[in-house]
Amino acid sequence: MSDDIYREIILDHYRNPRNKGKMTDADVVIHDSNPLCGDQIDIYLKVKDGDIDDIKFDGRGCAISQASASMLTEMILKKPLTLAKDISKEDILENIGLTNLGPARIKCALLSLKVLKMGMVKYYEDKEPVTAEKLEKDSNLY
Amino acid sequence: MSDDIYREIILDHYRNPRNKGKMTDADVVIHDSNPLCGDQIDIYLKVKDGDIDDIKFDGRGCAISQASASMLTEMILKKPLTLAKDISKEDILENIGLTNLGPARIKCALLSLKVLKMGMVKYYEDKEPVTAEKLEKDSNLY
Amino acid sequence: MQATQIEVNQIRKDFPILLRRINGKPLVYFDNAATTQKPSSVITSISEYYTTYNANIHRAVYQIAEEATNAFETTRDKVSSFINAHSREEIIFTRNTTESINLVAYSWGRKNVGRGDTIILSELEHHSNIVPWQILCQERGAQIKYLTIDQDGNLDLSELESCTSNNNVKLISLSHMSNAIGNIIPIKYIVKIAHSFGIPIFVDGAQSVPHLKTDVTDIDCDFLAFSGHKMLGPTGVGVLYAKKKILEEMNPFIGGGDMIKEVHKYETSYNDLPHKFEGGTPNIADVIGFGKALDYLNKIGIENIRRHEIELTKYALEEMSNLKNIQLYGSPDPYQRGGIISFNLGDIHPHDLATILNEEAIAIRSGHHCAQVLMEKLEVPATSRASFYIYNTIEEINIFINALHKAMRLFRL
Amino acid sequence: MQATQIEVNQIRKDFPILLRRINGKPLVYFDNAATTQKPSSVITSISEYYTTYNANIHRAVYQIAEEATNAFETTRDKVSSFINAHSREEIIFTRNTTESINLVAYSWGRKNVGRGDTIILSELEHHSNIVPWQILCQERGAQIKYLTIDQDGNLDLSELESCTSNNNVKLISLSHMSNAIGNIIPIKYIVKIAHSFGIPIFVDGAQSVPHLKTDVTDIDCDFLAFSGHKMLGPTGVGVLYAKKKILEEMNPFIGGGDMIKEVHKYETSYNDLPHKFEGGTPNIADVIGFGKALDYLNKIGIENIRRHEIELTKYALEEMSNLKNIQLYGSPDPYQRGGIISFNLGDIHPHDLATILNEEAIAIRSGHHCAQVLMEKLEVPATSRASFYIYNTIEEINIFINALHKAMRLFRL
Ligand SMILES: Cc1ncc(COP(=O)(O)O)c(C=O)c1O
Ligand SMILES: Cc1ncc(COP(=O)(O)O)c(C=O)c1O
Repeated sequence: MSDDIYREIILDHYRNPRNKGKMTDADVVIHDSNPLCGDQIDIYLKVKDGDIDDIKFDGRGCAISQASASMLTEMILKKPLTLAKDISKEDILENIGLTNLGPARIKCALLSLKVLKMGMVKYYEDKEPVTAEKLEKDSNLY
Repeated sequence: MSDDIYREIILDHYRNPRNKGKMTDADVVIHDSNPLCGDQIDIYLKVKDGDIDDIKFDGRGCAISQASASMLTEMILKKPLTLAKDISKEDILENIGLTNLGPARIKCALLSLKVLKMGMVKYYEDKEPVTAEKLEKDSNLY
Repeated sequence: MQATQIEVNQIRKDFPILLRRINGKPLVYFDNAATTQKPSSVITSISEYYTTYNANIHRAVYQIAEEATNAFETTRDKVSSFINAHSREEIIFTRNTTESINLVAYSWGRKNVGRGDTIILSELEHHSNIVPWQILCQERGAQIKYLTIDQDGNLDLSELESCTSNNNVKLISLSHMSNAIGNIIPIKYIVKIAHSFGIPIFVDGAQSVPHLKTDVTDIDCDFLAFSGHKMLGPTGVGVLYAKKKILEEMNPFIGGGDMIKEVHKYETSYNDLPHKFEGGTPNIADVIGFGKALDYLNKIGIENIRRHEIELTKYALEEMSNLKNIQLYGSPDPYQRGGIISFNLGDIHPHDLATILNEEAIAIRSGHHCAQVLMEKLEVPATSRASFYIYNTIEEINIFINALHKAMRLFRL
Repeated sequence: MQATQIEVNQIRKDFPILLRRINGKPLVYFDNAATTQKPSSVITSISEYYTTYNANIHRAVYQIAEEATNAFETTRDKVSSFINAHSREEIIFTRNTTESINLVAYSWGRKNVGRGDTIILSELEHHSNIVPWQILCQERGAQIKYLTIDQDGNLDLSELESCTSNNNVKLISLSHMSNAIGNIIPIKYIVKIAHSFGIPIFVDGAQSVPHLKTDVTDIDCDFLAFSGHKMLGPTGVGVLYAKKKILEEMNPFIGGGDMIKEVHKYETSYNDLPHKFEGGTPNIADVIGFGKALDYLNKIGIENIRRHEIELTKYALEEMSNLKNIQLYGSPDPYQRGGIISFNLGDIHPHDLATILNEEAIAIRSGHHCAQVLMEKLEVPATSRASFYIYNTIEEINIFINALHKAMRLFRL
């Protein structure tokens, strides 16, 4: 099974993460950590006309959390920020090709998505009150 | 076995306790309770030339604790106060005729002895510092 | 026989301790208000944990740790639905009711209670619902006020409004069912009044949750505490329920591993609910065992348990009231009380009575039942107490009544 | 073979979980610093309690309650002699090490630590020995000072005198053995220095008491905390040892049943030691089980356990240091450390390593080990940790080394 998990693509994103680093002029910066294992992710967002114009992530953690963050940034760049709320756990796990992770490791895979969703909420709360059009109430928000 | 415990003499001391009541001019008054069952005993002592000139007990509790207190007062009245430290658990249990009490009920039987011993210590500490002659260090003190 | 009636004989087979004999006689266990016995499913779940998947939880990725974490957290879900909480995050595991109350006295109390403030209790309370508030009030220069009770142990509700309308009242904390005399208080009504004055309410559910359907959403209490060991669960597990908003605003209580998000030398951020209040390695095995106890209770049905207890209590009260010299405490109405009967028999001291009953293999409690304030009110130093649960029977009550007759003979009553 | 040597194969038969298979392979349990496995005698004693004499303790006179009280209090005697305390009154049962530390931070700390005061910790501490003091210091306007460590994780003792000679130091609290890297500190020496300045010392013995002979009379520490679950005992039992004089002067912590002498409406007197600090129904079954764990440890002999662990640690360190890309933390001297090996393997993140090892049925811990201050110092976010106990073998270490090779292959190292 671990041959399954640690496929070439995961190791590649782990060792050569896309969109990794800090951003000095971000519109939103969000930090969160997984208290259970210590993984940390910062996400920086630059938003233009509701789209993610630029995204960077920074942080540390296992191959799964880092590769998953790296892949997530690729997936969302230049897309509407509100798309974040529509991305499901399953989307992420499928995207990184890991559908049979145990509950502890699933948290690693999903940390960056959680941070991105927090970032979306923060962006709209900072800029303007959350309106129904911009952000439908979605139980899937976190 | 309870036929054994609740013999006539115990019931007699329980219902007609000797030396029960308060004393207004006592030299020492000591109170203690058994936190585990709520039994309470006060002992009042009048001491003359080192002897217990008068003793009263007051309190509430089971037949065993009350009968045992009543018998103890009879046993010690007019005797030297320091005798208290020489009375052992076994003396009490034999005196009241109960040698096979369980650990919880033993505490009932011994509460008055504990209070008497505390009274002795208090008397000598109040009157004059405890000296080796008056009160040899005795591990059996409580 | 109703379809929903309890099959006591079937149930008794699930409790191995009922095979125990004392002085050659089968154990009659009537001390259920102190702690209940445990069904095999609970006992086995603990052995099973230790023999197949014992591991420290939450922070490990290997398989048995995931199994343990999963089993542990499943109990939280079960507790949450047992009391109909809004969310699993509102369920905090403690050691017992006592710790749950102290947690709130320390964390919520230190933040919200100050000089001149008042906390309202009642004369029915267990020491665990008095002492933590005394300590808090002493520290803060606040005070306690007691709602009084009448002859039958019922709360004087006429005092309630005048008490609570006082601006300084910061909390009302009441036991839903008295462990000493069994009286049940009209908690929903009291919550309503309290909330109409904006006062939060803490429910000590140690006796009620095991025996009465308890729905925190319906009752709308702000806090609820109870103990697993009084409802078929292992010793060492308590629960604190509190509304999420309140828990979020509370400071942590026990600091240490597992309740943190990030620790730095000079500052620390705390974990999300419920973990923020669960520092250190929890009582993993027993929390898992407690989950099995809840399964068992759900299977029997809490309403059926209540019905069974009312039946036992009715019968026992009838039989006991025929005894010469008996003094019965608490409400005479079996529907107004739990399966707890407190009494005194002539001048036989409760400890002596318990000793005599023990020879008949009957386990009852004697003493102040950790309710000395109530004992003072009733003007007795102690009472004897028989308390029932799902495995008790009418036949056992007959054995008990016979033993009371024996005690009267021994004491020449 | 020495007469005193540990018969591991014999011992392994006493631990039923070692028959567990994961992915078809026998479990290799190397997470003993988190919690240990339990021998059958401990597991059985818990079932036995629930199936034959389960009852609430201390306040009942019937037989099974006396049996339970007796068994519970016997464990206190066993703990007292296990650590060579002066008296059983110095042994307080808590849930775990974390609660023991918090008890002191609340009860002793609130009384003795004020504005401008200092508490000394070290960079090696577990979060449970940091967070309670941070909370205390924040509340009181006091501060924490950390003794620093060197490359190998050894305390810089040269700082000790200058730190402690400061008038404002109210307490030193140190872990005798680091749970994250295994280093053992010279606790007796430190106690001597601390006492020469009149400063009391708290020893976090969570890791040391299970593995090193611990004699509180000899060490002369003022407080000692440890957890039963890390020394073959059930979860849910911790110990606080403190000198009697100190305990007597401390205010109670958890208020409620059992810790009182008399409760009145507005004032309360507290019970004698140790009960003053044990409010509410304790974790009876598990305290009894913990007594069996101590019996087991005594039978094996703590010195033999230590010898066995040194042997395993020596072998593992040798084998591991041959691995390409390995980074080992802590003292290189197996006599200066416990059976805890913390490491990193190339750029494989510890969680990934633990996942890979889990497929070989090897349970190791990965992460910050509740020691983020230490991780910051070591400049790593996380490490992998293998930790040993009496039932581990050289063969298991070989399996572990092979699995490390497999991980390197998977990560193309
Ligand atoms: C050194 C040290 N201190 C404290 C603790 C906390 O122990 P517990 O989780 O049993 O409270 C641990 C256990 O991880 C430890 O290793
Ligand atoms: C009403 C009530 N409150 C609190 C408690 C304390 O419960 P525990 O000892 O489990 O903390 C009890 C149990 O005796 C009780 O009956």
